[in-house]
Amino acid sequence: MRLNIKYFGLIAELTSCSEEQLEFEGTKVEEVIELLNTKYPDLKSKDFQVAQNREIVSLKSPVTGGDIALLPPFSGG
Amino acid sequence: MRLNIKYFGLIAELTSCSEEQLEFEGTKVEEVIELLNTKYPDLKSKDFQVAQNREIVSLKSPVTGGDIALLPPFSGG
Amino acid sequence: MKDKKIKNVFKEGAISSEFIGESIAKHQSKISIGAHNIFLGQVRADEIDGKAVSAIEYTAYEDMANEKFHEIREATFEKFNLTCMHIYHSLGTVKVGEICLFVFVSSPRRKEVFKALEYVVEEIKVKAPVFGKEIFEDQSHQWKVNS
Amino acid sequence: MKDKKIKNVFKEGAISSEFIGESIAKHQSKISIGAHNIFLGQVRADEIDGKAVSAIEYTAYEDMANEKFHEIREATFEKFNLTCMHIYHSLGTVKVGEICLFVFVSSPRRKEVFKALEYVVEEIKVKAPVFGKEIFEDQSHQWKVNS
Repeated sequence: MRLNIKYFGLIAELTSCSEEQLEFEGTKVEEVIELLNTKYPDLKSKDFQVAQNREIVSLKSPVTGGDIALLPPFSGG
Repeated sequence: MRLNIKYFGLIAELTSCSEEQLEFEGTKVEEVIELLNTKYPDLKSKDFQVAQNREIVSLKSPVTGGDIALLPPFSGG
Repeated sequence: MKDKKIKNVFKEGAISSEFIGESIAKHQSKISIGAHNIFLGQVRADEIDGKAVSAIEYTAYEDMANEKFHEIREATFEKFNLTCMHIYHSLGTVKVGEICLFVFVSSPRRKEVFKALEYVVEEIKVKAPVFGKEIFEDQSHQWKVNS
Repeated sequence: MKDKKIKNVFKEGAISSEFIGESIAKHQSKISIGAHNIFLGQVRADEIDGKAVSAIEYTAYEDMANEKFHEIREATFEKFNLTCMHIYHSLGTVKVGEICLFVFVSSPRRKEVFKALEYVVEEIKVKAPVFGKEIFEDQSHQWKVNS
């Protein structure tokens, strides 16, 4: 399936990209992250949460398609 | 000694007066209140605190002269 | 910043939203501040025995009240890490919907302002000799009691 | 008043004191309100390794953040007896001394506003995907971490 990957804050800085499309064959969120770790090796050392279609999900969650966002620690306000 | 008696809020309404001078011979705050109760019989049924020179005092406190204020329940803010 | 001088907290009539906005603007030069917390008391159209309050007329034992406001201010600076604090209370007539109390605290950190603001407002309610007369639409009145 | 529509909480740049004053003024027609409580986040000139912060540049996952703000709003109306609530957050550059977060809650009673405001602000810090980049005087930067 085709995923839309979004990057924010210091993660977007690291990927030099705010959004990209990815063809994905697996089933779980952690597999998406593994793919991205291969593409962006510096990602491994970073602390982030993953949101799927604007809800925080765990790495074990199934990928349902749509938007996957990598969110570094929030610092609003 | 000469006391300056101040009335506020619903107490001032009851006495129809905001401030008056009183010649006082006794020693304790409760004696001042007794005098005022005689002058304003409706005072007995009212809830108030007494301040002497801008500090809340108990009825048993000694009268030191200056300002005695009768303060109904506070309702600022 | 502590201030040993006893300030006059009272303002004649309602406290305007422009005055509050200007107070906020004045703090933009205080660059160690990270959080402000503002409490505003507004006159409510309470209905009592079928009659609605149309205004509150405030009187105070002004000298004593200003001393008490000063003591509250000093105690609050002792207890909490604040950069500054401002208190304004109306005297005279304040109509329904208008603001009668404005308390403004600022600190480098947000946790401090929440605790400090509630402390200040509760202390004012208990310790400041201020008296509100609730005026009804028909010009009758009753003396307000804080809850 | 509950509002089911998802609002846009974000404003480009700093939140002005005039805007805050006008928001307060708009509430004078809501005559069941007795207490307002306002939180303002202001950009602080923190010093880190000898360099002072001169501005914060905010970005956000806007769609998700607006949904989270909406959920926080709904949960707050469930928990507390509020008449209304407004939240505004800056995007883009906000300079030191300027305001980046404005949270405004109103209720008939003061006890409610204190609890509600602190709840909303803490929820925003934890749940809203907003990212602050601290810009130093020499144009270097670091990513802000909430404490």
